[in-house]
Amino acid sequence: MIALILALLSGVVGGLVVAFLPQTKRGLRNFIVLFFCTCGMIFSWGVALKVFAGESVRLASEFGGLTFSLDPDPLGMVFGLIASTLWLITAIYSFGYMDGKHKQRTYYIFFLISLSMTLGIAYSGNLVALYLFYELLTFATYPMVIQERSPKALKAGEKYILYSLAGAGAILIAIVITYVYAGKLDFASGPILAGSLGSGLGWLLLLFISGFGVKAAIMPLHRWLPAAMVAPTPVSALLHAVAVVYSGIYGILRVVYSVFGHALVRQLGINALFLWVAGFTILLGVIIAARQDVLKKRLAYQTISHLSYILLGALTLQPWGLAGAIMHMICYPTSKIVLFFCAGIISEQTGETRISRMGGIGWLLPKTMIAFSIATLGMIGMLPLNTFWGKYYLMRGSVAEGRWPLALVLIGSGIINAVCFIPIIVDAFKGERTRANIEQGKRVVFMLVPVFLLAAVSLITGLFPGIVWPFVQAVVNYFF
Amino acid sequence: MKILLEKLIINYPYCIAAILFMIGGLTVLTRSNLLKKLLGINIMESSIFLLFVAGGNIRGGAVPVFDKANVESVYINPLPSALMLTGIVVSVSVTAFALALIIRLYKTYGTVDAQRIAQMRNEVEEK
Amino acid sequence: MIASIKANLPVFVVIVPLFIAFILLTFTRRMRLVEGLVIFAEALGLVCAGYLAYTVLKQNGTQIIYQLGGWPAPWGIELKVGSLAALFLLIIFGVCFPVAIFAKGNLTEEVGSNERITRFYVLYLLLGGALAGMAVTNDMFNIYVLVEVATLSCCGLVSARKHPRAAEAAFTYLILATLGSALVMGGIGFIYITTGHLNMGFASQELKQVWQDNPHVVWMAVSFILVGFGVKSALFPLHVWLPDAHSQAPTPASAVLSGIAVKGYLICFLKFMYGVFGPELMQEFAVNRILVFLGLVAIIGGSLSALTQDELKRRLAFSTVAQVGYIYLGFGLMNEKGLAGALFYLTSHAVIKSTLFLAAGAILAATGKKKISELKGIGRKMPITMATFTIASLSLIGVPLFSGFVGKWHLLLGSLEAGNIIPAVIIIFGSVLCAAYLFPVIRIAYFEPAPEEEWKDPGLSQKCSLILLSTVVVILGVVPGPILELARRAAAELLML
Amino acid sequence: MKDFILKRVASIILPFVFIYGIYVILHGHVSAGGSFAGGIIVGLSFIAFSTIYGIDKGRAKLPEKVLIFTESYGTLWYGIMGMVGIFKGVPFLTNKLAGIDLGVPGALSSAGLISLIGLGVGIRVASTMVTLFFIMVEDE
Repeated sequence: MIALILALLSGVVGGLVVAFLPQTKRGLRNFIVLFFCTCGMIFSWGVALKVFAGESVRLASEFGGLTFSLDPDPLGMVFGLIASTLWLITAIYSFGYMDGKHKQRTYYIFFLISLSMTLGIAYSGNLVALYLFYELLTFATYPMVIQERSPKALKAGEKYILYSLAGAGAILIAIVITYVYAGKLDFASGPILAGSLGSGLGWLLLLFISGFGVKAAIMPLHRWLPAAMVAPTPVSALLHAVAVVYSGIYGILRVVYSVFGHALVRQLGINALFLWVAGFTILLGVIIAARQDVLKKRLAYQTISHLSYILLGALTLQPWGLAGAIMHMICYPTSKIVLFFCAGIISEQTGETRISRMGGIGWLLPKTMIAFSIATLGMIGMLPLNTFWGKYYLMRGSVAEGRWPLALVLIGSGIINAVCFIPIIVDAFKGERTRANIEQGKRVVFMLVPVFLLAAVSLITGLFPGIVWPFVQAVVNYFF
Repeated sequence: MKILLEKLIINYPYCIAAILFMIGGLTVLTRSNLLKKLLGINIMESSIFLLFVAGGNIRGGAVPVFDKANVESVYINPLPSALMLTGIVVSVSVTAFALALIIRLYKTYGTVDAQRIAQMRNEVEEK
Repeated sequence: MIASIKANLPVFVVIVPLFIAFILLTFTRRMRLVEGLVIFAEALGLVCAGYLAYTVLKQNGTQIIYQLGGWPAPWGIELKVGSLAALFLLIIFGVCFPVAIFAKGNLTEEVGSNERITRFYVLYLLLGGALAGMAVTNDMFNIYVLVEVATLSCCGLVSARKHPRAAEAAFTYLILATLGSALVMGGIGFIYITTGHLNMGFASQELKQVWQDNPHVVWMAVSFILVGFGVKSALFPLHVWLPDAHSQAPTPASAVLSGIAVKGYLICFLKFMYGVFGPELMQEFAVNRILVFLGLVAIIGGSLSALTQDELKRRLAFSTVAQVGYIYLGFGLMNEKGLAGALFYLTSHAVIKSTLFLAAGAILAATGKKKISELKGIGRKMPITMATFTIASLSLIGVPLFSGFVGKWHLLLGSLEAGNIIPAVIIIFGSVLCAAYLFPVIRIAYFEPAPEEEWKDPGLSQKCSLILLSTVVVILGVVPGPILELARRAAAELLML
Repeated sequence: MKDFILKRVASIILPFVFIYGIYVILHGHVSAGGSFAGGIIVGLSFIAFSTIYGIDKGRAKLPEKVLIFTESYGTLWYGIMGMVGIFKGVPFLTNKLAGIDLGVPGALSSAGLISLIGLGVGIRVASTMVTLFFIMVEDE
């Protein structure tokens, strides 16, 4: 219980501490950021131990006539662990990347606050709390999107806020409908709407999914994500490849498994629609990605594609599919963040953001490009990297559901991913090895350590998927 | 038709009230002279006073002052008239206040025409 | 002694501000005494209102009835303090008191000499007393007179600013508001002619029996009152006077005008619609559907107009138009949740909008910049003012844990209970638009580089008042319990009639 | 205004107008008219005086201080009369129930508090009319 509160508060408290710190004390500030991120992670693990041991960690209080409750279950815990761990790693990368940039203090304040909000989403025990943190996360991440303060950034920020608020609005309506319908909003006691059947429920599910789909960047609702790539790289990596978009994905998983329950969704029979939307997004996202020249944009569209992997797995409504979804949820960031981080290093060290001008860059930044290559394999979904397992379970799930074309979609997406990224690597090591290595200095060390850490993690978990499997199993057992 | 006309004639105070109300409303909304707008408001309020007082009237009723020597059976309802006295007071204060405002505007702009005032104000703001 | 004060509280809340207002002019020379008296009057009103609300909550449903002059209801004037009146009294004094603190020592620049300031305060107290009277009275003609007193005080408050534009705005306001009150008086006249009663309870009972004899007259009464109060409370197509009046008034006046004056007319409208005509007649004449429709139009129209304004105070004024739409929407839903939501929304908007206007006024006074685009970096220079502005904006947008969310939540519940999803969608769309017009202000204030000029937070009493109001905003969001309970009971009372 | 005849006539008539106004105020509860009408008559007598003899002389007769005083305390008088009921333990503005002798109907000293309240209202109305007149006429 205390660990839960501390995990939630560490970000906000850290943010406040940073806010009151003089701007000149960089070293102290970095230490504080690191400290509070570590706190968040440690306490999350503390909560996780209890939750996976089967204990209930519930915290509820009534505000404004509504009960807000925190009650992490295995799914929430997995999300919380991913978020808090990656937050720590990104913090280290930020120390390198943000060094010498302006508005650092604002950045770190909201960086820490966003941690709290993300954990809040993960641990929320009912829809009201989920909505609260979901809304707050939007506001907490907004300042980071407009970090550059350029007109382009401001415009992207506006887009981000309006898209998110509109999505949150749809969710609010859906929550109210659910409340009117079922009279309760807690996740803990099984699916909220289980056993009820009405003609409107399909629409309700559609409303929920389109609401959360904004943050999850499902295809017609994805426009804000490429625009938001004007943010600094750590933000793009953490928030727009993982935390924020995962909050949308997490919301959809919650809706499908905790609000409706997989049995009811199957009964409604509209999961097929969403499956095709997800499949469509997977293919189209990666195809658009292949046409982008700006590296970060390519990564952004690829994110859109990969997020739908998780959706696809979840919406097969099969244990294997869900296992694949969770597996992908855990494994995918380890590769994706590496790619983003590498893109950040490239643009910082060489000033290059366009792929067409990245020829021979491998000689300038050899370590970076090696990590980039490893992560690329991960994106394609090849052994020995961990994303292979996620993809494998996903395919198994879709075949079990009797929708084998989706398995083909996944394979096709892997091939297009390869088309997307292999040329970059080939180009990077083309030509004469004339130019000098510029991977030097303290900044680069700070940036490279997280990159290799994550690459190592993806290799190790790829070789020994048994490390991750207990978490996946816990979630699947919880829902099936 | 005949019944309608009869009704109209019997209820002539109400008809006059309606006509006055329309005249007043039209004056308020269409005239741009501030004084005329004020007059329109006054006409409108008078029409409502008429409505009230007519509502309290009883044909052939006596003045509602108690008189021992001459006890009548039917008195006119005095309440609407009393209420309208209050209404008139309110109307007077509105008029007084509006006149004060008009004087202030006239001193600033030298005109009591709403459109010209708006024009002059826009010119000042553009500068 | 105490017992007799308690027994006479319903009349005290009205006459204390009024009589203090009347003697205020004799103290023109001593400004501190004047300011002290005003704050004292509002504080006293707040205490009385608080005690009344407490009594009403404790008594569980019974209403306090007070017969002026000892005459019983059909003959005499009756004051009735139920949940609705208690709630509105709390709102009036809960807003007037902090605003009076804000006004302390801060009016010279906008209003002028001490004498003018004293007159401003006289009108300020008159407005408070008139609104309190509207809340408690149960007599229709009383409502008309008090509405007129409030209107005149409002116009006086607007014209108190020295700028000639203020006089122009006040004149437009005066003409349209008087048009509105003429309509209201006409409506009352029709009701009186039909029923022979001025007491709302008796008129309502009588109306239920006789309305079918003269349905056209009753229909006229309904439409006169709808349009009359619609003009006064700035229902969307009839709102033309509001942006000018509210943005040209001196800062404390803008706060009370947007915060409570408009709400007073809304409460009166509610009393007429539910208290006199009753839900059945409303349905008969389709008033509820008209209200929902107009509310939706107001939300969208007001928000879109607000988006196009670059002047901060005007943007806030248009936002009031949009928010009034939410309240009308709730009134038209005709169920307990929707009505309670509308009343709670009314409460929270009263506090939020006064905070916003006060903060905007403080910024205007410190910087002299009217336009939003000129307020770059103001958040750094005036941290407290901008922090309160941000809290209030978030609440207006409807972020959970702030008061706006609770109101919106109940409105959503109400509209879904009424079996209609369109209002729910529009409510949400409205809050997205609200974010679209308030968020840029916050962004410009915090995230854009500040110019060199030396801008500072306002003085101590202004800061106190801003902090007080924003605390209320947060408290209403976190523990809305008693207020929400009052709103619920008020809704139940209104629907029972 | 330098009109000799007007001034002479006014000097004869205006005192009576004033007295008549007072009469109407005091008889408000027993006959037609009342404190409002009477107050207006009183106020008009002063307004006529100021128009005929000049604003300055009018001002000298009724300085602003006096006007503010009568305006404020005329209304307060109403309140105090209303409070009589409260002190006696009955509602605000109560007349008979507060134990006040109502006298013989039709007589001048009848109707208890009503005549007293009427006095306050009359004073207030008169001074308000004069104030309004001065505000309109004078430059700011």
